[in-house]
Amino acid sequence: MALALGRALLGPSVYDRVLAANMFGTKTVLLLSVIAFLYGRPDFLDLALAYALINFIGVLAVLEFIRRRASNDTAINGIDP
Amino acid sequence: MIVLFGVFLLTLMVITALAIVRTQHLFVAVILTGIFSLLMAANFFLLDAADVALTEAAIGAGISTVLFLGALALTGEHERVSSSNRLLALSVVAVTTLIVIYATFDKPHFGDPLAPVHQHVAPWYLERTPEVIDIPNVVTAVLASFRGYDTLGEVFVVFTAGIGVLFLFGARPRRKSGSPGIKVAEPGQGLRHYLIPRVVGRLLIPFILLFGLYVQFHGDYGPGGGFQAGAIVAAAFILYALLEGEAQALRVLPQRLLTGLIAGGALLYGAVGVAGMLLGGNFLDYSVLAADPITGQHIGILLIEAGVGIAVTGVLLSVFHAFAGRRRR
Amino acid sequence: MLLDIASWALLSIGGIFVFIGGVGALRMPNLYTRIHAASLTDTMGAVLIIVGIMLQAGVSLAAVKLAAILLFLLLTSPTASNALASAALLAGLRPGDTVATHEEQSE
Amino acid sequence: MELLGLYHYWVFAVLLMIGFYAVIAKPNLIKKLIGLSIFQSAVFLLYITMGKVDGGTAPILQAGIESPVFSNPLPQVLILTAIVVGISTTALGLGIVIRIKEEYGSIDEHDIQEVDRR
Repeated sequence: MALALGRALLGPSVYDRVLAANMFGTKTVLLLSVIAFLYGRPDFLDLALAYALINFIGVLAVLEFIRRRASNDTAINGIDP
Repeated sequence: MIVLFGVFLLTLMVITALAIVRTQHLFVAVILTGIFSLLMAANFFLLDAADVALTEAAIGAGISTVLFLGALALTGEHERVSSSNRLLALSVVAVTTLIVIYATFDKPHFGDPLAPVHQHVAPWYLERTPEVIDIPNVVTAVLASFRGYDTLGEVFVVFTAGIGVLFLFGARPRRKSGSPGIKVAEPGQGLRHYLIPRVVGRLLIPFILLFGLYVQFHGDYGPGGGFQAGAIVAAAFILYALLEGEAQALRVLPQRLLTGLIAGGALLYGAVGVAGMLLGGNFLDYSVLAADPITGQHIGILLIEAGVGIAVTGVLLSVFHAFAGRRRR
Repeated sequence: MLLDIASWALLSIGGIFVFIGGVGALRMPNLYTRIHAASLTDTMGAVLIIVGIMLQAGVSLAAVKLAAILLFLLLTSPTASNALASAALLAGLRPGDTVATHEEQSE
Repeated sequence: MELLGLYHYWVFAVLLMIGFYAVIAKPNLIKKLIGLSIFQSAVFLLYITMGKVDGGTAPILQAGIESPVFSNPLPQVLILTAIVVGISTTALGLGIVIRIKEEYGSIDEHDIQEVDRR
């Protein structure tokens, strides 16, 4: 499959990286479902399910971190609103 | 075709790892670690290790990221460049790499069924599992029954780590100035003002918990078991804490209860072993738990996995709360 | 047979969508347009690929699991994109900027 | 195909050494921990790779699987528990780092040595 986009993970800014991580998670889910079927073992779809749920938590944690940083210290982030 | 795919994934992994080490920005490094872990899990899946892939997914992509971010929030996220002895380190690393690669030439080729690893105990496990334990997932059988001692040890390592973190943070910080001993000074209100994530997140939490229970009790038949389930359940509560704020999550599942969970899980494991002894078997021999040895094995594995799951949930959540409740100073 | 063809067609169209999404995420000039491109993967690509596999699976437990995966993906991915965009906005990244230098600024 | 036979091991070696480099050359303690977890992952990869058998499938017995060849379950068991243990020990390490930051005001090993010398 077209996972050539893994290269997107080298994107320029912090948010791009979060975006890439999220996208990567989605792609891993798709990939796993496809491979599970190529192997002919559909009971492994549990894995893909787990990824779909867990990846979300990771992204939300990142956002919470950003929010905290934005509200707490203004020194590090040079471009405050 | 699958092998080529694996090679592709591995190459991406090397690139990601290089990027992780090179970046000066620790926050970026942590996000890349998440991606690295996803790649790793996909690789495990390709290598037929479904259980391991599930564990890596539950731990690596979610909880590990959360913990590292929690630590970063407390310590600052920038790395200073230092050119101290980089050349020396590089040369050491290069020499060691060459030695290790030289050593690989003696290794059996990838996927070789005649490799020495596959000759010794593994066929025995594969053969005996249906008759002695009679559950389909050999990994669970080996984990909980054949090698129960190992797993007991692992659970106690996890237990000790959890207790260690609690000890580290239990000590009151003595600061020259500043108010002493305020634990949760900033009432983290979480992502409350993000409406959409909050609604969707609340919708998802019950499903994640349900899925965790499914993984826990389906571990005999498919990929799953106590370690994975513990991580998934912990992830669900972490999501709750992220959405509703630290204090609310602690109200739902207070720290005292968590400590109880840690100890209770480890104790349950030990108790099952002792119960086997009292009933006339060996330590961690489940065959005596019921009249029929195979039923006994089933009961034993179920209880053991429950103990593992409880302990892992307790430890991961305690660590999370310990990090998140700490204030940056 | 017909089902097979339909399923492979869906799979390849989904693959193309995922690919376009990836190219977009790589080539678009700033964060918000990149999110736009990436969400293409999350929605169209995911739906097509998973429906394609569902056709292969037929009516079984696997199809139900796939439906659950699809449901969760459709719930979580756009939410994550939305939260990401609002976080970026909160941190002061304006939609108009070309953010080539953003990393240096936040160092 | 012959050439690819050892590729997994090479990747293992390279990852191992990337992690090692981060541990010995980076002064930042959190970076060291990240390096340690890469190192750890490399070892996991080695074990799982050794467990793979050509044409095998995951060691979950099931009616209706045509190939009776299963990959080796033993490394999988070891790694499964090792991952969870790994995250616990990493958490402990992070805890220590946070305490160090609180006491020394820095997580850079040069600074810490500086403070200690005083």
